[in-house]
Amino acid sequence: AVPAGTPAGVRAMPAARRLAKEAGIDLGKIRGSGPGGVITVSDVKKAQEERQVGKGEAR
Amino acid sequence: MSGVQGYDAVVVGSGPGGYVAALRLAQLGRRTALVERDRLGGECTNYACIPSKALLHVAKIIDYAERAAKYGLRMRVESIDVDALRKWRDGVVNSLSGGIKYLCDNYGVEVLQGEARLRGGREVEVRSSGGDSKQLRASSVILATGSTPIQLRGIEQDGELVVGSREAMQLRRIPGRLLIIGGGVVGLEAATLYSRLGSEVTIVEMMPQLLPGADQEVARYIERTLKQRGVKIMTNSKLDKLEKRSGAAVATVVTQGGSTTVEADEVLVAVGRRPSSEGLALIGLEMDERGHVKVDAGMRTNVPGVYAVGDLVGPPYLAHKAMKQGKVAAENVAGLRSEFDSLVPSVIYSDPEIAFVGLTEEEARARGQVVVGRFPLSASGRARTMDETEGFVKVIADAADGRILGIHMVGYGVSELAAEAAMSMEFMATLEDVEAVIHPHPTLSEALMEAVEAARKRSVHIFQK
Amino acid sequence: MSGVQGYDAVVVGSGPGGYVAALRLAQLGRRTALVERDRLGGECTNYACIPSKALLHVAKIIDYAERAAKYGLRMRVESIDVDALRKWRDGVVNSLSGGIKYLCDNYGVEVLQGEARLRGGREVEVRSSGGDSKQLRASSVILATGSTPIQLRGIEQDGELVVGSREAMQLRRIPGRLLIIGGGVVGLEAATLYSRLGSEVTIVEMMPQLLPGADQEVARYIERTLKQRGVKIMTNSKLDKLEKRSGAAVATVVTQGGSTTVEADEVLVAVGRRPSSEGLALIGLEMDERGHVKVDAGMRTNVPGVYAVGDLVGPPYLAHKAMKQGKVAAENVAGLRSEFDSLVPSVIYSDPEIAFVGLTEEEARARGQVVVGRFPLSASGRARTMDETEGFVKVIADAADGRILGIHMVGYGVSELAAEAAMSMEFMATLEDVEAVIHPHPTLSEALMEAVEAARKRSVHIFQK
Ligand SMILES: Cc1cc2nc3c(=O)[nH]c(=O)nc-3n(C[C@H](O)[C@H](O)[C@H](O)COP(=O)(O)OP(=O)(O)OC[C@H]3O[C@@H](n4cnc5c(N)ncnc54)[C@H](O)[C@@H]3O)c2cc1C
Ligand SMILES: Cc1cc2nc3c(=O)[nH]c(=O)nc-3n(C[C@H](O)[C@H](O)[C@H](O)COP(=O)(O)OP(=O)(O)OC[C@H]3O[C@@H](n4cnc5c(N)ncnc54)[C@H](O)[C@@H]3O)c2cc1C
Repeated sequence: AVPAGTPAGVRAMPAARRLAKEAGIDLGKIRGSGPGGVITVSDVKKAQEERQVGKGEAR
Repeated sequence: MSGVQGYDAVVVGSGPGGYVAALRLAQLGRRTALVERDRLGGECTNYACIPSKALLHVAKIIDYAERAAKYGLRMRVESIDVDALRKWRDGVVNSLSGGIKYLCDNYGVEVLQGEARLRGGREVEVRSSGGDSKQLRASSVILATGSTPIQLRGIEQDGELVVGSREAMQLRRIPGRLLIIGGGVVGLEAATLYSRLGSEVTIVEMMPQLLPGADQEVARYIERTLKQRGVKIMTNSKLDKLEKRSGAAVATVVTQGGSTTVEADEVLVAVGRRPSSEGLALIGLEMDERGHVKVDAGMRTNVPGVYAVGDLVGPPYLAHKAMKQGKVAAENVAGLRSEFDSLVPSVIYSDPEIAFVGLTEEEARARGQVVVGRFPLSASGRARTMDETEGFVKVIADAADGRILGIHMVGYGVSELAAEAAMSMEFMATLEDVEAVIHPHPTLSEALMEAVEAARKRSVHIFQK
Repeated sequence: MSGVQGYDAVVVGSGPGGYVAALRLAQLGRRTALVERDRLGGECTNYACIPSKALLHVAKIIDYAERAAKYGLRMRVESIDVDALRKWRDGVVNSLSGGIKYLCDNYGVEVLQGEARLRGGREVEVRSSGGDSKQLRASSVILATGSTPIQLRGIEQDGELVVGSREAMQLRRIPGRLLIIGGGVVGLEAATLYSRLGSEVTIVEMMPQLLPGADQEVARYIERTLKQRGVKIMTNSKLDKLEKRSGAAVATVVTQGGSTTVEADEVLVAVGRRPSSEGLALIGLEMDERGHVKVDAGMRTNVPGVYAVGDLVGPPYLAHKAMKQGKVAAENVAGLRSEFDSLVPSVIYSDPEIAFVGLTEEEARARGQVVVGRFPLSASGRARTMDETEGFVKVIADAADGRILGIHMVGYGVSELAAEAAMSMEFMATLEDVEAVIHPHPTLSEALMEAVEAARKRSVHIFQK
């Protein structure tokens, strides 16, 4: 059923939940751009890119 | 003349825009008056949305009956008692108009019967049919005066031989031959209704397609289907002249090929509507060139304290758009922050029905790379069990990120799928998001999911290479 | 005996779980065999979902006809030709079963007719009715053997006087008096169907409510409605004894008050189903105490390479759940990552229909503070235009953050609202989110929006203090 595994209070679309789970991204740390702050898959993709950029800079 | 009465808000016009605004205002504790010169509920409840759907429902029952032999039901429509049908129709309309009165009474909205005239920003004069008049003063005024049918130049509507949508939906009689000028929503619903009731129907449409502005594939599909059912359709055609000859109308129609005459026992003029905004310029309201009152996202006009909603402020001319705008205006009047920024789905109760939301395929392709998924209702189990296999669902999405851009449907029952389509877009859903939603079996709604899967080349219920 | 044939995957059972798994496998380029001992499409297409809905559609047409006088349609159902009805029903079933064959052929799924037996993890023996057998070997096996009806101890089903759901949905005849044991989904659909066809129907249910497990308010509503339509309903009641006396059945039913006898010309036993998992323990599959094969979210059993989906793995016993699980299993077999984690909406085609998703009001209240919004269909304009005003939509949300926890509906057409309800929950919507979606007017789907507004005490179409 829905949000097993989604942190309490976090709302995310199905595709966003799947991608976050696969990429090991914590939905609780993403700000959603969908209605009422729902996290969309593009929000997760953006977080994924930022994380990669962040890693690059750290190196 | 009685003294000036003060209100927090006065709403002019009790159609879906106005009555909803007034009720929401009362819910928010505002002292509210609702002024209506005709019947509570406006065009929609009394002459348009509701009576048309009631009559179309009965027309559909005739269709079921006519096909029932196929299922082993020996049944016959012996006759149609137009008086009884009209009486039932009236009952439905009256109960809903009465329901609005009940809600106004209970929520404490004061209903004033009469013609409202704005005198300066927030003063409203109400003149009853009896001739006496009242002066109202309010902190805010919401205008919801709706729209009226466009008349064709040089064609007199006598309400008998040449009629408008109101008369058509009153069902005064079933004409032998009905000529419909205009292949928009009203024309298609009237064609569906009267052809079912036994009229020979001809539609004349000026543009190259029915439902100008709608997705072309949808428009072509409904054109073909109506033709198969015996409705004559002339697109790229224009009514040139209308003569009365011994009780019948003789129309001269100019087509691409030349000019033809069409004889009819009734002519329905359904060429569109225009805003009921006469006199509003007097108080300094800004309007567009077609007479729509200009508003911002909060439904505010340029005159402080004056709001406008519904058909009056522009297309789409749809009741649910008017209702939403009525709520937004009321909330802003009451000091809440509210904006009208939702997608407006369209629903047309032809048979098969039509429903859509978002961009057409043409519009979407003009903007960028898209993927398109189609699912025919002939492949739907639910459609088969109801012997209603005409039509399809089409989903258009952004090729790059899968965001849904538009959903277009033709078919039995698709009116009830429009809310889900609108919800998916309101949530900015991607194809994958919708695919994740389990759609119950067997339902027509599965076709929406299958079209979404088809756009990803993975519908299992149609063969895709 | 022919030689061993190798596949990427062998799917056992061609119901919604199995055929969908096989087609998805083929779409993903896997060499796939689908084994079926009976008809393609499984229980659902051939004996359950599809024939029941086809018959119920025709039953609904009878209802329309019987009420049509009210709308001025003089129409009569002169007779029901059961042979013709059955023939049409067969046509619908055959076309859909044939459609699955078409899809298998085109996608390249090899359909093998016969009884499959697992011999060790990934070896499958297929024995045709003719007696010859084939050996298959596959990297992966998907089990989708479905379920079979539970028989009542000591009650012999002769297929004539005492029947199961298959016979009931075959419509061999219209019994004068039909006794239905079990007030679940199958019982309610059969009661709706046969009472419309003219049978006198009695339902005996052991539990205190119909549809055990469903929201109590919904269960009570459908009980009351069916009773008003003349269906006799005995809850808290148990069939104790069934005797045959001169062609009729005499049932002794133990109720709370004591014991009664019910006479019937046909008895339908619809007391639930159990997984078709005989013999699977032999290959070491773990099962629960009721015989369901245990699976993880990827539909993997404890035996490597063996997957299971559908009724076989546990409730809810619903076709769309089986289909989704079939896709998930197929995707995992093909090396994609896929999980079954969606909400499963329920749909029941009684009249009025029932649809729900998420927590019942009782379940939700047991977990925390909730708000509940209800909207009666008598206040729906669309319902009025169709003269179908029975029922309601109920929305349950978290009182703290407005998250929707459950949606329960009874009423005409609510089956088509279930997908939107499921979508709202799958998208983790709050009341406010759903309210922002414009629902077209006039549709039944508006009732869902109004119930959402009612939960926030701001539906304008009902009076709320
Ligand atoms: C045949 C037909 C079928 C339709 N079917 C549908 C449908 O199925 N779904 C849908 O969404 N839309 C439908 N529409 C469109 C829908 O009717 C309109 O969009 C809707 O009525 C607009 O609502 P409104 O509140 O803006 O104004 P209206 O409903 O037009 O109401 C305006 C009201 O204001 C009153 N008024 C005007 N001026 C004054 C004044 N000076 N003083 C006092 N009162 C005044 C009028 O008497 C009227 O009652 C249909 C239209 C037609 C013609
Ligand atoms: C009267 C009735 C009405 C219903 N209506 C609905 C409805 O409207 N909506 C809904 O969602 N659900 C409905 N259901 C439930 C639905 O039918 C089941 O949930 C669904 O069929 C389960 O699908 P499945 O793939 O698990 O198995 P099934 O459909 O049961 O298919 C299993 C198949 O496997 C075959 N099989 C089994 N063992 C072997 C073997 N050893 N070798 C070869 N083949 C084998 C069987 O012959 C069968 O064809 C209804 C059920 C009934 C009884």
